[in-house]
Amino acid sequence: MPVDQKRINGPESSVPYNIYIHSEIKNKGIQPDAPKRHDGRSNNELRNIFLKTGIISQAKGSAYIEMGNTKIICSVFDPREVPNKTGYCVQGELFCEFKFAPFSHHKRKMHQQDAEEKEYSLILQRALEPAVCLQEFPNFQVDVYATVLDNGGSALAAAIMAASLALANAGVPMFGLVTASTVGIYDHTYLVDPTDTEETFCCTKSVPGTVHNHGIIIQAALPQHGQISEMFVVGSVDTDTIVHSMDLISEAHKDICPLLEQCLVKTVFKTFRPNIKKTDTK
Amino acid sequence: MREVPLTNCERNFVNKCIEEETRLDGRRLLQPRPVKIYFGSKWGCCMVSLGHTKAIAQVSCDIRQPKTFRPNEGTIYINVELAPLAAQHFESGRQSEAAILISRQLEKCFKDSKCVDLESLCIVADKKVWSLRIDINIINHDGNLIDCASIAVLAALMHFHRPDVTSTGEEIIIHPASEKDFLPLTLFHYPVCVSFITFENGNTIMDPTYIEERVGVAELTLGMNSYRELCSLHFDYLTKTMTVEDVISAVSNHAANYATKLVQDIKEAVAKDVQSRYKKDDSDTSRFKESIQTNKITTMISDHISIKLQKWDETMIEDHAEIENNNKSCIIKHEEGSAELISVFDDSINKEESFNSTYDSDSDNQCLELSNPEKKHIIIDLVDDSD
Amino acid sequence: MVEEDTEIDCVLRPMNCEINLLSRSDGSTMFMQGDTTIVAGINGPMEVKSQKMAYDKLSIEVTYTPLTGPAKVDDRLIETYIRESCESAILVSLHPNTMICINLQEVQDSGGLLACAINASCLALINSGLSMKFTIAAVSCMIEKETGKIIMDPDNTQLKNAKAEFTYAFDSINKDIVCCHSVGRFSQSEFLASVDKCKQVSQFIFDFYREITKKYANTV
Amino acid sequence: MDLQYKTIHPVKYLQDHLEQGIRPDGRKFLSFRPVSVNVSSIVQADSSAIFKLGDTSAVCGIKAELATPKADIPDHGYIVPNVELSPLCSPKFRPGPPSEQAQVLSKLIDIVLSNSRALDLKDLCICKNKLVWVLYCDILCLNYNGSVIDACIGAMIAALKTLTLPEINYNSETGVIVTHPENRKAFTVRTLPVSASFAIFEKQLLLVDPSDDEEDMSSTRFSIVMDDEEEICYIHKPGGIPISQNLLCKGLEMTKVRAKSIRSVINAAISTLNVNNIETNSPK
Repeated sequence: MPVDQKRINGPESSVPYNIYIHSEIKNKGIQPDAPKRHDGRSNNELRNIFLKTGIISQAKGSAYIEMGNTKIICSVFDPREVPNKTGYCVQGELFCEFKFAPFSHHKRKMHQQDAEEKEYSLILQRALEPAVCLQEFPNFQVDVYATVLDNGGSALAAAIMAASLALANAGVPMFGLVTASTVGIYDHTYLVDPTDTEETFCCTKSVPGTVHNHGIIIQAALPQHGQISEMFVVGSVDTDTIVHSMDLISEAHKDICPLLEQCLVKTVFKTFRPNIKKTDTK
Repeated sequence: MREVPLTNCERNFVNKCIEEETRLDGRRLLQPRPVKIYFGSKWGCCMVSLGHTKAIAQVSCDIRQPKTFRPNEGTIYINVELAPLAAQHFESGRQSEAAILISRQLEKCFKDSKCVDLESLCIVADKKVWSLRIDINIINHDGNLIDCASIAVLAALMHFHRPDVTSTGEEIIIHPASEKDFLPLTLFHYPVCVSFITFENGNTIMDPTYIEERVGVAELTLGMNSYRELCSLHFDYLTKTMTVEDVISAVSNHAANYATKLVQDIKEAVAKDVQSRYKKDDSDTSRFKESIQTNKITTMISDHISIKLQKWDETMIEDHAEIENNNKSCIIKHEEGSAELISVFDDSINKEESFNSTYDSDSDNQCLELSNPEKKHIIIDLVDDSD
Repeated sequence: MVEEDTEIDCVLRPMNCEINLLSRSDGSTMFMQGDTTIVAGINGPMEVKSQKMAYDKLSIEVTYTPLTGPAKVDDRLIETYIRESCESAILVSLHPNTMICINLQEVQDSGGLLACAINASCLALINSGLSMKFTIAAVSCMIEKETGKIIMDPDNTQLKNAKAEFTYAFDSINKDIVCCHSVGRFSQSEFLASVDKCKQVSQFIFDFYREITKKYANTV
Repeated sequence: MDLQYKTIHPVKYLQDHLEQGIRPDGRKFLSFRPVSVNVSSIVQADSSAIFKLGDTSAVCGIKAELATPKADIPDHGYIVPNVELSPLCSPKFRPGPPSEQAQVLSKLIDIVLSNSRALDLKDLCICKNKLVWVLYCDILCLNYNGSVIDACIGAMIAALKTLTLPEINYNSETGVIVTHPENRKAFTVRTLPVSASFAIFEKQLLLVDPSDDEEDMSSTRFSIVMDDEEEICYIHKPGGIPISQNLLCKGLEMTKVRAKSIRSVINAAISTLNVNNIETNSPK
């Protein structure tokens, strides 16, 4: 690999220390039959969600989301002309960039976008596009940047929600809000909103022949219209499982959507009555 | 910036000159420009000028792991840099096609012809070998970059001395110059490149200048060593319209003679500089300073300047201690490993604003508390709730 | 640190230069301070790429090429210093919508490279005939580790026992500080003392500029 | 009305404010923005810190890895600071390789680290010639609103100060490496360098802690980095209009006061964390 001349470089190769941890000390993954999950949730439970808009003053719109340990920051900028484009385009474009911060992952991420991040960028774009009134800004593109500061699982779903909030915060015309959620499947266990360890467990730990169903389903939807905007499946799952997990996900969407709405309402209140909270700030 | 196109006037003029067997700078067709070599104070650094074309070469070395298929050989890497300094149409940053072409030709000439004894660069087989890196920077482009670069590479390689190492099984010790004298590289033979350009009328010239390179229709570069052996050959039609008669046989003899003479000159120059270094004699070497001619109107040579400075007087500085320190501030600690510094102004308006912008109260948060409704969230800006 | 006598002797390394040595640049110089050598070339004012265009002033592009190895992050810092320093000296509003390129090549480094690079680019600018508000002269100095003495224009061997190293550039009119770069830790009084000394020394570099320009301007 | 004026005539907007002796964000010329520091909030990083300077915010995460040392300095570890000015933080930046500005910023941070000698690279040595720590300090700017270097240095120093490294056993005979993740040892940071930025306008008007707009329209800028003992670690003035020595002195005095308060904020943030950790860790 050629050396990146635009950064300060360390040694040619280095290894994370985690690989030398004694295997007995490493936690033994997930017991599928246990009544409670590692963090004390039941299988259908979502983690706490914290949302905040307007966190980046330099951006047109921005949002910050926290789901358990997952922390994502997202910003949206003014529409600008699509670069290197000849001819008129009736619809505007969304440009999405999804990035893991180098320190956000169990294993250090490289600075350049890797294949996974590029794929996620594309999914993010496809999940958001149906919700944005693209015909409102022909020949222009809106840039959406999402950065994962800390990956505690379900990062893509969280990024989709943060991005949709940021778009709304930026005043980009939209048909509705986009919510997204993740289900991890292992055999007959459905883990809603999995953490990163659960995600890796669902993706990799399958002994051939013993378990048929394992994988992750991410679904983005416009719950206000009852529409699905993007669906992303990894692993091998049969159709019944998909149907069942769809039910789970739509339940989750119903829970999440009011939160996004509330958050936006708060933002609006704050804009018009900025003095309202002065009394209760100490 | 794009290269300025050549005018028809210039083209016709150059073509006509060549037809009449004269050249713009008054040379004969097969006469090269004068070569000057200056060495720097470090080993393996030299500046070569071939007429107005100027190049700087520097050889450096470090210890690396060898390639797996050649475990007992050192490595050579040749890098040619065509910066905008040489000519404005070169771009900095990425390697242009021209730079790749030159470095490939040099690689053929020096690396593939095995002129450097790579086995002597091995320290511990399969573990540690010397890796040579030759950087060639062109500083002025007046045609025939390849010849100039090859002279610079050869001179730099002959001049270069590497530190001595001792291997004690596991560890290796690199000796600084004060402990053990540096060692020169072993060269098996001494190749240089000689270039020719053929014109529309069939005349071939040696050592073309920039304008001649642009008018010519075919170029030929021969890598020759002092034993009249061919190390590399590059032939290219610059325009697709002409067929050129057999130039190679016509000029190769001349090239070989010139190469022998050139290598002899380089050897002498290197030997002179190296000898004077061994004698620790600074008077008679072609250092960079020597490239500046004393009598020219555009040059200036000065000697050490001795200066008497006024003593620095501490009282000169006005006392700035009276900087008004009225920005009182207080530190607020929050539970989750965070703290804030907030200025307390006398001005009440400012106070409210500053509070509002930095501190958002808990009422901003919306928490979906399915699992643990009792848990209280204290969230300040970006705060974690991990533990 | 403060010595008893009112005058302190110091020695600058010999400055040598050749201007107009490159045939392909509009202004060029090879500048040596002791063994530290820089070749600088100026091209322009000329057409500018659209993304870098400034409608109200001349834009300046600096390329610095190190002697060995590929371009690194370090070189970008030198480029920034030179670009911003030269921008203050050149009358940028005289040439709107155009750019100049300042190209620098390190030839040899034996201490005080940044100062040498700034001086070389200033001399090349003078040679290129661009209108300037003032000229700039950069001076480097160091503080010796044991004695705390300030040594002007140190070379590599002296720098080995340096506690701190400074590079300052001054303008020719008020002798105010144009740019400032430091290496190592030092106290405030050491800093002020070094500024003061370098300020006095800068006059000799301005004199050198004047000498060389006088020499060839007579025949032009 | 205010906003339109600003968009149409940004230079005059700022000048009008400055003539009235106040800055567009309501600060006086010599007042700094409020600071907030948060440490160890990122779970996946070995240590992390978020540093906010008014709107400007930077997050630094440190990942520690193992590598073999360089042959010429076999007992030195590596520290690799990199600043990312991603397009997320300001419309000024575009996706792609780091801009020149980001490269310069990374280099400045690197210089400050080595100048201040805040950490001894020998502390990162596990086994001479064989195994050392590499600290990848990645600093991500989240909101680019001026004086970013101050925020970056603040975030990095706070992160380094809270860094703990697991115990590593290296068997030099067999070359076997074993990590003990439960025994984490704190890493010594010898000093806390703090940076302060200044902008100068015409007629030698000094503004401290400039915002992005102020930086853009200023005639020159400089930054001063100072450590615990009030020794100067770095003075960075890349160019711009010449300024008198007196202004630099004024900057130095201001930095002294500022550095003290920022150090106490960082220490305060860390102190709250430690108390918290002990409380939460003891039941486990």
